[in-house]
Formats: sequence, C-alpha cells, structure tokens
Amino acid sequence: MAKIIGAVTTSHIPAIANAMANGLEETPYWKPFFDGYPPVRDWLNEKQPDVIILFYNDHGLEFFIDKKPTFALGVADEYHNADEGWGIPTIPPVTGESELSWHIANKVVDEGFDLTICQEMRVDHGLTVPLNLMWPGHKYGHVKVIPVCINCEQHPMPQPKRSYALGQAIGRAVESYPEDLKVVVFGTGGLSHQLDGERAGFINREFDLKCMDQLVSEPEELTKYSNLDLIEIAGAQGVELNMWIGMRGCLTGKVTELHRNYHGPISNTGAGLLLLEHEHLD
Amino acid sequence: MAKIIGAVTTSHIPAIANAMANGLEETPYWKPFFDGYPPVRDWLNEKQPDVIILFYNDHGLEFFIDKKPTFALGVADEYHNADEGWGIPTIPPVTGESELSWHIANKVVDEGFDLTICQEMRVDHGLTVPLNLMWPGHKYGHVKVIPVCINCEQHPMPQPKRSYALGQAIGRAVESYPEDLKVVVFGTGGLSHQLDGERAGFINREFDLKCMDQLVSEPEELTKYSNLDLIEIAGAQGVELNMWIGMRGCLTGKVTELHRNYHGPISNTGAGLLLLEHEHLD
Amino acid sequence: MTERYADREFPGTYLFDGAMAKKGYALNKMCYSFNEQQARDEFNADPEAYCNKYRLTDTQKKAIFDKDIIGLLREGGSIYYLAKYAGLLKLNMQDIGALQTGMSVDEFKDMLVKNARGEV
Amino acid sequence: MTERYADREFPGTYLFDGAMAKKGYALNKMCYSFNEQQARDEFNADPEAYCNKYRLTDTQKKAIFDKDIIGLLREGGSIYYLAKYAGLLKLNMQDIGALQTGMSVDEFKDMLVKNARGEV
Ligand SMILES: [Fe+3]
Ligand SMILES: [Fe+3]
Repeated sequence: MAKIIGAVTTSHIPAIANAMANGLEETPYWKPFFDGYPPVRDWLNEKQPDVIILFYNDHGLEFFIDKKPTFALGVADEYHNADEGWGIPTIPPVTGESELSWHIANKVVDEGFDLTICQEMRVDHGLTVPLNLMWPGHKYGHVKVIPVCINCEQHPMPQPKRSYALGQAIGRAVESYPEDLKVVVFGTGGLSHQLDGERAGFINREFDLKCMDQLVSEPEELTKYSNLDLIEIAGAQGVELNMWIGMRGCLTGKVTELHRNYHGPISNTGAGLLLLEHEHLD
Repeated sequence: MAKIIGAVTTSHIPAIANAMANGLEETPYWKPFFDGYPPVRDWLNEKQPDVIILFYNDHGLEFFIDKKPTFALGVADEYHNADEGWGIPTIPPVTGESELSWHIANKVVDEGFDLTICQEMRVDHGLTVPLNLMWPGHKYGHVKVIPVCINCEQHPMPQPKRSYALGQAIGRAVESYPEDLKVVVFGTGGLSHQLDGERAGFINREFDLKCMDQLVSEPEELTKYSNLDLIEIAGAQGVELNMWIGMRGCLTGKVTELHRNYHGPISNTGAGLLLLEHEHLD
Repeated sequence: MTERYADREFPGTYLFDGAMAKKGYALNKMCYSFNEQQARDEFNADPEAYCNKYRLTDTQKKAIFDKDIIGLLREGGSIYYLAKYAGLLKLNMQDIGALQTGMSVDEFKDMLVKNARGEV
Repeated sequence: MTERYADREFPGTYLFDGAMAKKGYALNKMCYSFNEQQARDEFNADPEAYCNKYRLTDTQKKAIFDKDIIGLLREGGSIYYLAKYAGLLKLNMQDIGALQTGMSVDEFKDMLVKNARGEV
C-alpha cells in the first residue's frame, strides 16, 4: 500500500531560484534562510520517497484568467517549466507519476471534488523552487511529482476548509493505492506577505509562528479562517496558506514535528519551513 | 430579486443544426421532432426571460484533455462558436451575462464547488443548437446566456448527485441576486445514446420516458444512478443526463410540466423535450 | 499500468478514462487539431506526415489509414475527437455507427429506428 | 456593475475579484503575454502599438507608460501579471513595493525587516 511518510512546508518565491543560481546561499541576507534546509534534505535522502504530492499555485505561467481552475491536478509523466517573463534559464523537466495521479483523480472526483485534470501543464516557480531547494542543482529528476494547483489569485478561490477537505480526500486516495510507494506531501508558498497596493510589504511574524504551531497540532483551527480573514491577518498573498492547509489535510494519522525554521524577510515574505513525520493509524 | 421562472430540456446534437440549415424541418424524418418545439417557443416569447442558464457539455471545441475541467462556468459578456471540424458556417455570437455569472461564481465556489471560471470560452453545438431551436434563424442575440459546462467525456466525471448539488447551489445563488431578472434554465443533450463501439446505436426508449417522468416529479431518484449505471442503462453518452439533472437541481420550488415531446431516433439519439414551469416557494 | 476508472465491463463499449486518455493522448490531440480547416488540409495533403508530426504509434496510424474506428477506440481515441476525424472523412454518425457494428448504413439506421421505438 | 466578491474593505489592498478581472482583462492579457521573450521585445520596440493591439483603455495605457503600479491595480491589473510587466522593466519585488508605497527601495527593505522581526 502507498503510505504518506511525511510532509514539508516551504516558501517557493522566485528570489530563491535567483539566489541559488547566483550562489548567494552563504551571504548574510540568505544564510538564515538556507541554513534551515540541510536537515530536510538529509531526511529526504534517508527516506528516499518515491512520490512528492506538491501543493502550489500557478502565478500566471500556465493558467490565465481566461479559464481559471479552482483546483487543477497534474496527471502527466513529465512537466516542463518555461520562461515566466523574467528570462530565467530553462531548468530540467520535472518527472510525473501519472498512475497514482489518475488514481487520485478517480477517487476524489467521485467524492465530489471538481478537479481540472491536466495531462499537459507547464509548472512555474511555485512548484520548481521547492524541488530545487530539496535537491539543489535541479537534481530532482529521480523523484516523481504530482502537482496540485490551487487558485490563489482570483476571488472566489477555495476557502481554507475546502482546501483541507481536498487534502483529506487525496490522503484517503493515497492510502487506498495498492502499490508500495513512499509519499511525501509538500505545502508551498506563504507565509504572510502582500505584494500589491499601498499595503505592500506587510508581514505578520506573530501570525506566521502561531500558524506553524497550529498546522502541526491543531490544523482544523486554521480551516476556520476565510480567505478574507487571511488577507487581513496575513496580507493579500497570505491566502497561499491554502497550500499548507491542503497538504496538512492529507495527513490523517499521527504527525510529529522533526524540524522547523522561520526566517524573514526573504524578498517580501515570511518564510516558514517545517518537516513533519507521518504515521498511518490503522 | 432574480427568479427562475421555468426550465427546458432539449437535445443538442449537431444534426439538428444541419436539418435547420437545410430547411428539413417538415420532412418525415424530422417533423415529429420539430413539431414538439412551437409550444416551447411560444412560452419563451410570452415570458421573455432575461437570462438562460444553459447546462451543456463541450465536445472538443474549447476543451481538450490537456486540461479538462469537471465544471466550467462562463462569466463573459459574449461567447463565440467556431469551426468544430465539419466546416459548418460561423453563426452569430451568443450574448453573455457576466454580472449574474460572477454572482453565481462567488456563491458556489464559497459553497465548495471547484469551478473553472471562464472569461473567454468558445461554445460548441451543445450550447448553440438549443438556442437556435428556441429562437430559429439564430435570433437569440437578445437573451443573455450563462454557460455551465459539464465534463461528459472523460472519466472520472461528476456523478449525477454532484451535478444535482451544483444545480441546487446555482439555484440558491440566483435566488439571492438582488436584480429583478427572469431566468430560465436549460438542460441539454441526451437522452439515451451511444456513439462509440460495437454497441453504437444503443437507445433505451423505456428508460428515456421514465427518466422524463422522474425528472419532473422525483428528480432525486435520478441522482441515485452512478455514471456507470447510466452507461449501462442509457448508453455511453447517456451520461449527458448530468446536464438535465444539473438543470433540475436549480428548481428548488414547485415544478409544473407544461409540455413534453419524445421522439427517436434523431441521428443516433432519443430526443426528449420538456417545458417546466417553476414557482419559488418563499 | 494506469488503473481503469472501473472494473465493470460494458460489452461493445470503450470507457474513456485515464488509462485510455493517456494511451490516446497524441491520437486525440491530432484529431482535436482537425477543428481547424488548415489542419484538415494539411492532413489530407499527406496523412502519414501529419500522423508523424503528432507522433502516433504505428498501430494508431494503421487504424487512422484503415478508418478503423474500433481500432482507434482501442488505441485510446475519444469519440469526441474521432468525430472530428469522421468529419474530415465526410462521414456522419450513422456511417460511423455502421463501420463500428459491421452493418450497412441502412441496417444501422433501421436498428436505430427499432431501438427508439422500443422494439428490442 | 459587476458585484464585488466582498464588501469588506482592506486599506491599501485591491481585491482581485470578478469585477476587477473583468475590468482588467485586456491589461492582464497583455501582461500575461510578457511570458514570451518575443512579446517583451515587441512591447519594447513600440509600447503604444503593443498596448493598442490588446485594446487597453487610455487610463490603462497611461498607467503602463507611467509605471504606475497602483494605477494598474485600480484598472484591474492582477499582481501576478503585473509582476511580468515588472520583469520586463527589470524591476524586482522590492522596487515594486517602493513604487507602491512611495518609499525609497532602501526604506521599503527596512520596513520588510522590521515587519519580519515583529517590530511593528
Ligand atoms: Fe507564491
Ligand atoms: Fe452531446
């Protein structure tokens, strides 16, 4: 049976890709951020997961507001990045896992989640930056990735409780998959930040820290926020918390925190890193 | 307040467009089909609805299986048809109703329906044929249309109970809209038919007739079918019944049947026409 | 192997699910392109070259050239996109039905009439 | 008027909802095109012609030429696509933050540090 063995939360901002491309990890600005990652990389290298289910949001590479899905699920064997407008060099393709992806699609649509199912999907920094953070030098080709893309751009967007419910359904789908696979779930983006308006630059450290605590031990508390609440408390792009909440929904068993780091600002955000171990309860 | 004053079910097959383009309405093959429509046209001309919410499925004009939405909602002010592969002449654009559309989007996504929201969407025969049937000569420009597009092509697709629930949420959204608008809901496609495989040509008259009865008086019975049940009983494309069920979900008040016609075959399908009156219960 | 959406079998019916959508992706993409007149012209000018452009397998190409609808379904074709190919061939849904059932077009039409009258 | 997603007001925040998505559709479509180098080159060669190609309003064009980010937000710009425009202008997120808040870039960065330390 497939098993979810753990989960990771991480920032996914493009500035991280720039810092890594330019070897800035040890500079005073970036060191406190990158110093959080070795324990997570070590854990991943030790556990050797077969599959990463990665919750992210597209920032206008693949999806435009002509046809904006609330939830999109990738079911391909390969995903490509592309120029996101900044002329960043092309990076290697991401390996998919179409078989577990279709299993998830079959299960969760039947449970009443109205996915947009994608056999071809370009993936942006929201997905590639976390992979490169875990396997620097873009050495992520060996791990199979299932992208779960959540609308965090245009209101109406899924409410936190809906993202959590989707995660729970995905968790159940994984547990019902007959093949022996080790699965790790990534919740990416966040934490508090606001890019637009006179309020740009807003960060709420206190909220971020509380949010990391609650994510571990009482995630249902986070699902009580509406997206409007998140905007007020965590900034306009604080709604990216939906990806963390979706990830957390997948973890239906016992959760143990193995490692955390919080540092800000990187670019305009507070960056929270969590490594969680997950044990199935049978 | 916006009010749903009635509903129509109708076939939407391309052969109807051909028959109308070639003036075949009075030929022996087509007459028993087209003879059903004048009472519906008269009712629409008398009631003068402002908006049609039209449940249909795209048959591979706008959506491909690269990114296939379970439910897509149009929120544009105009929709265009295009060549669907058969070189059929271009027809006039369809008028949209972006304001009520966005109201519906806001309400139903918040209720946990994971729509793909479309500001630009080409509409195929599934949407245009019903409009031309009601307003022949493509004289449908005066009525505002809200397209609700359901995946009836690729499994997993929404189960009938989910399509019904979406309809109910749309019905509630319409009733909460402050503007005085008269709304009619169209459920299109069906009834029993199968286009593909050695079983092509399958039609189940008995099921179709029962289905029309149940749609009027006990729609929840229809929601007990799974899509696999529908394939068995109504043929592989019998899953288009989801559009009828979605429509029926919108009607939360008192439903009265004003007119019906059933005729088959037209092309490879059984064609059911229903005109329903709807009274809100306050 | 990609799992089927369902174990349930429907004789003479090819459930278009994830397994088929994956198998038939290139085939369906080619047929989807036939929405455009330019694509239809390009196919008609050199069918094999057009199939190669979309990287169809040999089995898929043979089914295309043979107008073997059942073969195309087995190869992951979706009836929605195959209908575009039928359009390019100037075949309608009864022609396609006849091809699939091994009947003449008139026999197929007779069957439709009988089915719709409930005479089965 | 297209209804707003919410009545709730957030000072200094432009909720990107249906009303804004409709108002800013052409503007965002243009900025979305900047994913492509060819589009960026075409814009840079003749910004006004490129804006006209996407049928921007005069107000939107003025905000584009003035690099008036707040103006673009008011005109229905989504920060996701405006970020592509910022990229074309070789501005990063702190530059954009400074433009929007009326601070210098250094002042804006100082504010970020204070906010992230909880010194507010
Ligand atoms: Fe992000
Ligand atoms: Fe249809």
